[in-house]
Amino acid sequence: MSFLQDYVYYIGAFGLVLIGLFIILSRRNLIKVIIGLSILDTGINLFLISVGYISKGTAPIFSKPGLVAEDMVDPVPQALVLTSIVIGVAVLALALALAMRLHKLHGTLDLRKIGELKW
Amino acid sequence: MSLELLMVVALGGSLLTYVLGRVSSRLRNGFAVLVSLALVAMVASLYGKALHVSYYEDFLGMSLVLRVSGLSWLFAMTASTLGCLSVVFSLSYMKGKERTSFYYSMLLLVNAAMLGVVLSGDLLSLFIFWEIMSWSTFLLISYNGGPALAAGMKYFVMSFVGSLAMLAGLLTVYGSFGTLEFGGVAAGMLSASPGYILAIFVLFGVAFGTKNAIWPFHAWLPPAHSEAPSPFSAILSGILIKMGVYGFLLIIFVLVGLRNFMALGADGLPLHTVLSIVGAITILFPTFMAIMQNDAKKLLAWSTVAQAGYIILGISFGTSLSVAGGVFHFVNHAVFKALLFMVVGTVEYRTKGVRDLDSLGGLIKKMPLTFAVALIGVCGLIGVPLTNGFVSKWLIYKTLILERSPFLALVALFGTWGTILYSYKFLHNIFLGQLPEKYKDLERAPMTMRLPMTVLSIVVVLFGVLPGIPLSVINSIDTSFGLKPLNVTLWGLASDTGALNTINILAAVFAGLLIVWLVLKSGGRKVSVDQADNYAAGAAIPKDKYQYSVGFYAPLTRMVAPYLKDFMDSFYMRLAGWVGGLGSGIRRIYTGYVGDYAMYIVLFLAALIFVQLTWSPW
Amino acid sequence: MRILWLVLSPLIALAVGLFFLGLSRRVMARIHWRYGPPLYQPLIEIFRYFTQKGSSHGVLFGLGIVLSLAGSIVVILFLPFGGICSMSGSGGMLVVLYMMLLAPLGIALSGGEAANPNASIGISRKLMLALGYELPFLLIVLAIMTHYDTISLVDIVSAQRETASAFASFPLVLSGIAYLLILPAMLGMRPFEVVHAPQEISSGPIAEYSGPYLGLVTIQHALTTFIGISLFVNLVWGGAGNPFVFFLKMLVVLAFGLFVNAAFPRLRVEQAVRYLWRWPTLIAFVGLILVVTLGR
Amino acid sequence: MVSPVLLIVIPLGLAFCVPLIGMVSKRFARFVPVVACLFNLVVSVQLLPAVLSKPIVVDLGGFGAPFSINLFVGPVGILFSLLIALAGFVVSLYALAYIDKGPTTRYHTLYLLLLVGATGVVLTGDVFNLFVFFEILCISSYVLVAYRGDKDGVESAVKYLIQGALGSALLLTGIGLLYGLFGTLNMAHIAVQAGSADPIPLFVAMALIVVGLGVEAAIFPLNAWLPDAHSSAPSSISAILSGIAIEVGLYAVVRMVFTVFGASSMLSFLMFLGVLTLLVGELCAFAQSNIKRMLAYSSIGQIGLIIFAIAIATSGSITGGFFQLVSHTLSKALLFLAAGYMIYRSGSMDISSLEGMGKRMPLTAFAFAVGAFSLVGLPPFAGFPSKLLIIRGALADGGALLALLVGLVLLGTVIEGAYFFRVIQTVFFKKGDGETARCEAPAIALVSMFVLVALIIVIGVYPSLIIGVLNSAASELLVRADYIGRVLG
Repeated sequence: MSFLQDYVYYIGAFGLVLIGLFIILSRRNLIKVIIGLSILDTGINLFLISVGYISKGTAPIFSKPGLVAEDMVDPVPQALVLTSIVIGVAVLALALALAMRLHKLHGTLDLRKIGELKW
Repeated sequence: MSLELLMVVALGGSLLTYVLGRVSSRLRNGFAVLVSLALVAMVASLYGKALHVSYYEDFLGMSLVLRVSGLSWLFAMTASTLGCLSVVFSLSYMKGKERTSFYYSMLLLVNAAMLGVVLSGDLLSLFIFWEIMSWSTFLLISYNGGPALAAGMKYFVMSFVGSLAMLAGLLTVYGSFGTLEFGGVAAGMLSASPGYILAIFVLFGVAFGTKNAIWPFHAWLPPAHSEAPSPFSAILSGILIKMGVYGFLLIIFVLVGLRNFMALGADGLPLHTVLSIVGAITILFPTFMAIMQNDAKKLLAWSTVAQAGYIILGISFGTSLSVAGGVFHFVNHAVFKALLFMVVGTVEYRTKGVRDLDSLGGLIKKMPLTFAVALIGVCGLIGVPLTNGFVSKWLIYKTLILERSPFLALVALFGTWGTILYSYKFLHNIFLGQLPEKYKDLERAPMTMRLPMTVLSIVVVLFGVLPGIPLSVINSIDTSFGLKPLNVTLWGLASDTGALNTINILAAVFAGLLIVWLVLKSGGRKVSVDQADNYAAGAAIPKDKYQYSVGFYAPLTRMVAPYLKDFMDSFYMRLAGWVGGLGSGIRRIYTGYVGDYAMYIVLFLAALIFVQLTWSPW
Repeated sequence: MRILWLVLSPLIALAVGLFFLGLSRRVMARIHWRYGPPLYQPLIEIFRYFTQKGSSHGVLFGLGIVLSLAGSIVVILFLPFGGICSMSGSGGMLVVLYMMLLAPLGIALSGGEAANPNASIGISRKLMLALGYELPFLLIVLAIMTHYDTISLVDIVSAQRETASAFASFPLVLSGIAYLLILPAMLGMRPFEVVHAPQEISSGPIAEYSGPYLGLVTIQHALTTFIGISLFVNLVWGGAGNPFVFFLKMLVVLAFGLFVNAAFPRLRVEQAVRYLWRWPTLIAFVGLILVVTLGR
Repeated sequence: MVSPVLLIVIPLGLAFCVPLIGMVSKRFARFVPVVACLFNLVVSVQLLPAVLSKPIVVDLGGFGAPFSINLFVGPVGILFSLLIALAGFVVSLYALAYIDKGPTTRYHTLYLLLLVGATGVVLTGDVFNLFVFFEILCISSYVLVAYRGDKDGVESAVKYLIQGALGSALLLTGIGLLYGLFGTLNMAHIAVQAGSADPIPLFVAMALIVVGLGVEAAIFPLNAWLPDAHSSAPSSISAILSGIAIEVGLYAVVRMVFTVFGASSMLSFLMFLGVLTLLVGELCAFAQSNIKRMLAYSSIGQIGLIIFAIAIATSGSITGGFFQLVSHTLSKALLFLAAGYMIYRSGSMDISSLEGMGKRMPLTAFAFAVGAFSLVGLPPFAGFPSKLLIIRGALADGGALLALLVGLVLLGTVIEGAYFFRVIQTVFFKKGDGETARCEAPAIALVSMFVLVALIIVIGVYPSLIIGVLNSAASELLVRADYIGRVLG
């Protein structure tokens, strides 16, 4: 059980990444693919967080007395995740905007049918 | 006279010609002629000198050198002279055509690049000028558009393959010897292993062979020569492809050294034998191809391939006689083939672009001088005694017999008979027979066309009667290669292995001519009659139909055509098709469906990790 | 002495050639059960031609035939005629091979200028036929030159006279046989008469000649016959020590040619070339290979 | 001395000024990228001598490495930032005339952001920072590809975005793994510890990062977005994408493999991959009838060549690879710029529609020819010394395998020559149908093209002008310890 406890975040992250990848690879609807990308991003963010997470750790604030550095959660991944979330949102927004445009121009969101550019 | 100045004049002249063409076409024409004349003078003044200057100290760590030797002087002289004559010839030929400034500037650039190739003192300069020569030639071949485009493409691709092989070769040389100067390379080659030398020779041989259009690499030449503008065809056939000959001479005698060269190859089949067999194939097959042609320039183009075979055959034996024969044949071929291409150019110019051998005829009545020079050129090509071609071919035959190669001699001599067939077809179908009605009012060639042709035809005869003049220059080249000097006299050769004396032949022929002419004179009255006043078994002569030129050698064609497949050419074309097909096939992986693309990414990653986990190669 | 021979040898050749022409007409007539013209008929005809008017088709028309005849004369100077050779040291067999080009080339140029398709057809046939017999001929010549290791005709003759004629020595006998097979083609006799084919293309290359021009053509014909036969005698039959024996040998060769001429019908040019490139070439080729392999 | 930080900060600031200026005057806003690029160019040139003598390391935030984000301005960085500034400058000049319709202000903002991202990637010494700049680069290029808002543009932008996002996700995962392994994001710090790490996770991290970056670097088979995006984008953007964006991706891959992971065992694989990329790119380009797709595939081929050269990992070949990179940036930018106006005038991207352009727009066509000649590697243009160096480097060690690969590379070059010369024939020697009126590109666009033409010829004739920078760049890549020492002190 302790295995699961230790690695539950990683398993979750891995699962999310796999789900995201599966959606991207198997769905042909653009919106679903974007959702897949989003899930993939979430999985990765979770992974980043869990890299720095210590079970029952505390916030890394030194001004509070009585806390030792070993119990603190690593703050760097959290900063990373913040940035990554921002970037993810930007990409997501852009993707959705493009999806709207695409739908207007092609009349469909089926990626298999949007294949004029090839070879 | 410094070599840098010469190259600056040559390259700068080409550039300035274009600029001046923007100002005034007359100014440009004058300037182009002036530059090419200046180049002739400058090259001529280099005679007998041995200069060696490093003009670019550090090009990526290699120094670039110009030098002049006897060999390079001969080639430079031929190149600049032909260049000059061709520019003069172009003056009327190109009148009224579009993009003339571009044409002249490229013509001069090709000229400059050729001078650069032969005056280079290291392999890198040689390569640089070689490439400049290649692409400027490509532009000129493509100049006419239409079928010329395919011809240009074929030329470029084959020539590019050749030059890349050369690049690989020269960089290998650099890798092993650390220098590209001829002297240093030659010194390094002395101690190199035979396998290494063979590899280098093959790499360079592909480049030189492609340029020289020897047999398996000949495919580009016929279309390129026939589609290029005629004055440029003259350069192309006369001197440009001979850069390959220069290359072979350079690598055999200067870089590798004759003794090393003769020792190359397997025991039973030495490399020089392979080379001479290739030369023989290059004589035989294109000769028959030339007989089949109906396009005047294509005929001459195939003939060029065949003559290149003679040159290679001469060089490959590596005796003083054979090398003299090969080099002399290069000079001669440059002269008479340029002359013949100019003849076609003149005909083309006057008949508004007709060079189909089936639809011309009788032009001797309208262009007697053009016919006369064509006749002289053809005689040189066949090698009729008292023209230059005879002497060089005699030297080659003599070698083949002395070296006991009767089969090669057979090919060479038989090739000469083939030459007669196509040469006569060339003369007959253009100049002899009935003059078609539509050419009744044809004018004779303009002055600027007659001048270069006359000069060249004089050279054909001069070198045929006094072969000692060029042979003494060639003899000094022979000597510089370390070969035994020939005993050259003004009239030919006075050697212990069989003499050649043109003065005897000259005297005999003149006496014969005189006697026969007197006999003819003594006969009855001669009246000139019109071409329509002919024997037609009593029937009226049908206009424009009393001519036999279509299918001139039809029976022979029927016989040999089934066996005469240019399978190398079709192989190259099929290869090009395959590459195109491969490209069209490979690009199908870009299916247009983004899911596939994502799959590629994921699969690639998975494969990387899988391979590492299973075999851990990294 | 040499000058004398220089002048005399063309005259001798002319005389012999004309005699051969007359003789062959006579012999052919007899084979046909006709009476035939007198032996000196060609001479009479030449004189007649030279007094008649000739029509010219241009400068080259005359020049070509002059060139052709001059070429033949020069070749004769290089040919040994029973121990007499006026120009032995100026290039040997190679020059002869080359000079032999001039005669057909001159006729071809002149005939082409005549603007008569019959002439053009004849020339085209002549050139193709020449390409046909030149292949075995070159094989033969090369075999002989390789065997005796010289390119000088005089040396070839003397070498044969010292040992045995080519016909009697082993590897060269094949060359000799091949030469015999192509000899009618080289002489332009039936079955290789398609070049002139009077009934078909009005004598081909010479269709347009008249007057003095025709006279020159006839002389040229005589000389060509002489050259063809004497070359054969010199190359494979050992030549001769004196002109008389040489003449007799030539006579025998001519008789052979006439026999073939009378016995065979005319071949089309394709058939002719095919024949020439088959058996004679094969035999000559085997001959050359034997010479090369055994010779060393 | 100016701080290298300005190279990123000033254009970034100016990028956000563009909309503000655009509110005042749209015409004025056009000049902002020109100014910004000129500034970067000047600063980079100024920094050059100092950097060559000693790389500059800037610690941001006051802490020393490895705790702070740092910029590492070595020869490689300065070389790239120079290239970016130069290409950016030329293309922004061109865009003054070329970008005349649509939301131009946004174009210029995004254009500057793209360049900032590129500069940031090449200057940063921090893995995550690299990721951020990389995202700036990618996102702005997604948008710019769709700039025209037409069918092709949007379609390719979407495809580009999906693949790019997937790549970024992999990259980020890899970075996370690295952090998990080493607890640091500083490249030099990672590099120090890379040798002692558990090989399996390390390899997975490297694979993730290389594949993630490889998408942008257009390594086969990760490059499917490239032909679509490069051909549908406005030509000025195609020029930047081909000339800068993929090179920056390539830089990132190379930096990771050489400096961060020091994975010399991967190099032979990369070499094969390079040759494969080269052949696939050239073969596909050979079969194209669309000029911009052809150029795009040719970029793939060139990238393959550069990867091949750098993966040989001798100082000569890396120098050659960088030289090829320079010449490719110049030539390919020139080709896209010239093709841009030819397409604009003829109204079609079909190669056959360029017939007669040699007469209608002689100067543009000339510029195109120079670009093509240089790319094929003919003297006296910049492509020649680069090909010479690469092949010299490859043949120097004399191995049979390398000789074989060189043969394949040369084969690719032949194919490249064939299709480029086919276009040149079409442009100059095919008789166009009817239309013969002169319609030369605008003066400012011509100026931008001829700046490139001049550079190509000058570098082709005097390669020693840049060879010094390239040599020290090569040694920066090769001598890993030097890099580590400079950053960690």
